[in-house]
Formats: sequence, structure tokens, C-alpha cells
Amino acid sequence: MTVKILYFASLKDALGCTEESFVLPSGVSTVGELRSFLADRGEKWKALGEGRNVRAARNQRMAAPADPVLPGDEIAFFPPVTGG
Amino acid sequence: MTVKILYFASLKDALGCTEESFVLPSGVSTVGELRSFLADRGEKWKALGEGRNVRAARNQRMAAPADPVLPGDEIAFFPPVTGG
Amino acid sequence: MTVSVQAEDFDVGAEISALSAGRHEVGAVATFVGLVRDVSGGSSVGAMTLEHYPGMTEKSLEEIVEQACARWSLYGVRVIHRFGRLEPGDRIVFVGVAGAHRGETFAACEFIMDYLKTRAPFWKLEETPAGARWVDARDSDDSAAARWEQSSR
Amino acid sequence: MTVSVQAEDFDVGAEISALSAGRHEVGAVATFVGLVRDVSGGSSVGAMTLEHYPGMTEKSLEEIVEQACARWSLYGVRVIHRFGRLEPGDRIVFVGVAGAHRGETFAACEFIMDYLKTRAPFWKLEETPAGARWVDARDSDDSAAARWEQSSR
Repeated sequence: MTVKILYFASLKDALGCTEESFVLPSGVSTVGELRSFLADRGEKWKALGEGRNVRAARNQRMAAPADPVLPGDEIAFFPPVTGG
Repeated sequence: MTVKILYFASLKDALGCTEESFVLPSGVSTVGELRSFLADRGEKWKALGEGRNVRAARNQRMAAPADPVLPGDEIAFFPPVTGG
Repeated sequence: MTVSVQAEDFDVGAEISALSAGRHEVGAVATFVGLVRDVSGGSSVGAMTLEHYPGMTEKSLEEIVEQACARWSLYGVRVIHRFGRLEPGDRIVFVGVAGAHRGETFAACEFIMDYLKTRAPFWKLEETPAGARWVDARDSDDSAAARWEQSSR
Repeated sequence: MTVSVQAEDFDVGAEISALSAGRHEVGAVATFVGLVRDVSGGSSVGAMTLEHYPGMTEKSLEEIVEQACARWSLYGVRVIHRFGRLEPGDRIVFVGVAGAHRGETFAACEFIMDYLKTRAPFWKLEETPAGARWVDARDSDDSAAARWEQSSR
């Protein structure tokens, strides 16, 4: 019941974390719920909190908060992109 | 009181003429009047007549029928352009 | 040198590089290359000859570039148009525009092409199986140029 | 090969030629090159590092190209985006679109750039005199991408 979580760019710097393996707690079944759960883990994790401009991807595709999270998924959180 | 007249592309082929030196008759003082006068010179010159899609330039700039024609001018007539 | 009218081919890569060379304020280069197609109006085309009006051609292209530079904030513009006999696959025209940001370079590049298509004195004579024929101007080119008149940009 | 994500520079002239090589139905090639500017948000920029999300980057670019191909009739598309450390004047991105006529190639090229700017997972870390800073996304990029949603083209 684990997922791989990736963090990029300024969010990675704020969290001091690039990647973690995360056991899905009960009650966390969407990308939005996962983000909220992570944001509540402590001070620096507020960088993922509501009101912060954070985007998410599920299995390497842009994801909406309502998208499901399933065991084995690769979930990524990052700020709005700035390439090109 | 002469002007140089140039013809291009399909108009040049229809008239069988690329360039002529032309003495301005009295009463011909605009590009439109010049075009009408030329169109009346004979059968093949009807290619310059009203209703034909002909554009004009005066001294190498696109010209409107009301633009003046003065001695020494270079006047050109041609079909709509198709470059690019 | 902003505008060239020439029989010779050109080096697209070198032209694009030159638009930003040594100018580190350039963040965007939009370009267009027009080529001879082997089909036109339903007929196969073996080759074409581009006639032009020497003198006026250069003037008209320079004027189009000036209008683009007045309309957008640009760092560099390059226009090359060939004349003479060309075969399918041959390059006809190059337009390159350098600026700070992409929006203005895209707009200026398309503007220059649209105006060039209706205002620069070039005419195409196509060689088809049915003989040589002058290409007719397309109404769509007039409407493409006209939309810049209405635009408030 | 339509999409490349790479650290190495690329040859713009060769990429543009490849888009029409041996394809005489191509009449138009619109391209865009994005470069590192030496100024950004009022600060001077000595260099930047482009971070990306390997795997997703390629997928997102391929998806953007697929959308462009569904929307317009195109003969070829090429997208190259670099990552890693780049200096002012260095090329960042190349988009090239080949088609029959100019209108659709200009539109598709700009569409791809607008979508890339808002959907491809790249992030810029700039080196400025005040230290390194992550570039903020621009609202103008969101609105540039949004206009394609409303457009009926």
C-alpha cells in the first residue's frame, strides 16, 4: 500500500526532500487528500498547504485533486512550471 | 512629359510588353486615368480594363487610382502579387 | 542588412544564429521558411519561376519590416526572398524575428509574412503537365493581411 | 523522433531542414527558438539551471504534440528542450512545425510553445547577484495557453 512521492524545484528546496516512499494511511484515496495529509506533517510541510501554488502529477501526468491515488502510483508535487 | 511604364507577370504576357516610354496626353494626370487611357489603345490592352484585377505602383510604391502621375514617374501595372 | 532579394539559397541556421549573436537580451526567435510544393491547385508542379520588380521588391519588404518594428518591440528582423527558377523542396522565403518574449516575435513574424504575401511584388509562374501558368492570388491571403488592420495589438 | 529532452545543444538549421527533407508537400515551416536572457525580472542573470521531471517531461511534450497534430493538418513536428546549466545566449528550446500552408504552422508552433510553458515539467533556477532564485510562473503564460481553449480553430 505504498506510493512513491517526488518533489521538484522550489518545493523540493522548501521540504528538503526529493523523493519518499509513503505508506498510504486509511482515508487518503485522492491526490488532494494526499497533499492535505502531507501538509499536516509539520512546519516545513505547510509549503504543500492550501493557498500555496502547488501542482500535482500522478504517474507522470498532470493530476487534479479529485484524481485517485492507488498503491504503486508515482505522485509528484511541484510549483507551476517555468520551462521554455 | 514622359513616364516610364512597366508591366509584370501575366499582364506583361497578355500585353506582350515589359516596358514603354509614354508621353502623357493632356487629361491624364492620375494613375487611374493613365490605366484607362492605356486600356483603350486596342484589343489586347483590355487586359488593363475595368473589372480586371490589376494593381499599380508609382515610383516603386503601391499606388491608388487617385494618385497623381507626374513627368519622370515610373509607373508599373501588375496582377495581385503571389510571392512568399 | 535586414532585407535581401536574391537568386541564391540561404543558410537558415546561420541566419537564425545571427539574429541573437552577441545579444543576450534576446529570449525568443520566431522564424518562417516557405518552400516550393510539388502540388498547387490540384496540379503537380515540376518547377516554378519567381518574377519580381527589382527596386520595388526591396523597398516594399523594408517598409513591411519598418511597420513590424513600429508595432512590436523587436531586437532584430531578417527577410530573405529568392527569385528565379526554383524546384519543389527549394526554399523561397525566410523571415526571422528576434525579441525579448515569444508572443511579440510570433506576431511580428506572421505579420511580416501576411503583408509580404499581399504587398511584395513577386509573381509565381508554375510549370505543370498542362503547361506554364501564373499562380492566382488567393483571397485567403488578403483576409490574412486584413486582420492586422482590425487588430488593436 | 519528435520530442527530445537533452542536456546538449542542437543544430537549428539541421532540424529545420529535416522537417521538409524529401517531403515536397511541405510548403511552410514555422519555428521557434527560446534562449537564455541576461536579464530577468529586473535582475541580471549570470546563468540558470533547468530542472525537469525525467519521464514526465517527454510524455507531456509528446502529448502536446499529439494535440497539435489533432488540431491542425501537419506534416512534421519537432520539439527539443534542454535541461541542466545554461548561460545567457544559450538555446533552451526548439519547436519546428511543417505543413502545407503558413497559417496552420504558425498556429501550431505557437500552440505548442504556449502549452509547453504551462504543462511541461521544467523549472528555472536563476543565478543573480542576490543569489540563486527559482523563477516564478507568469500569469501571462496561463492566459496565453488559455486562449487556445476558447478558440474555435
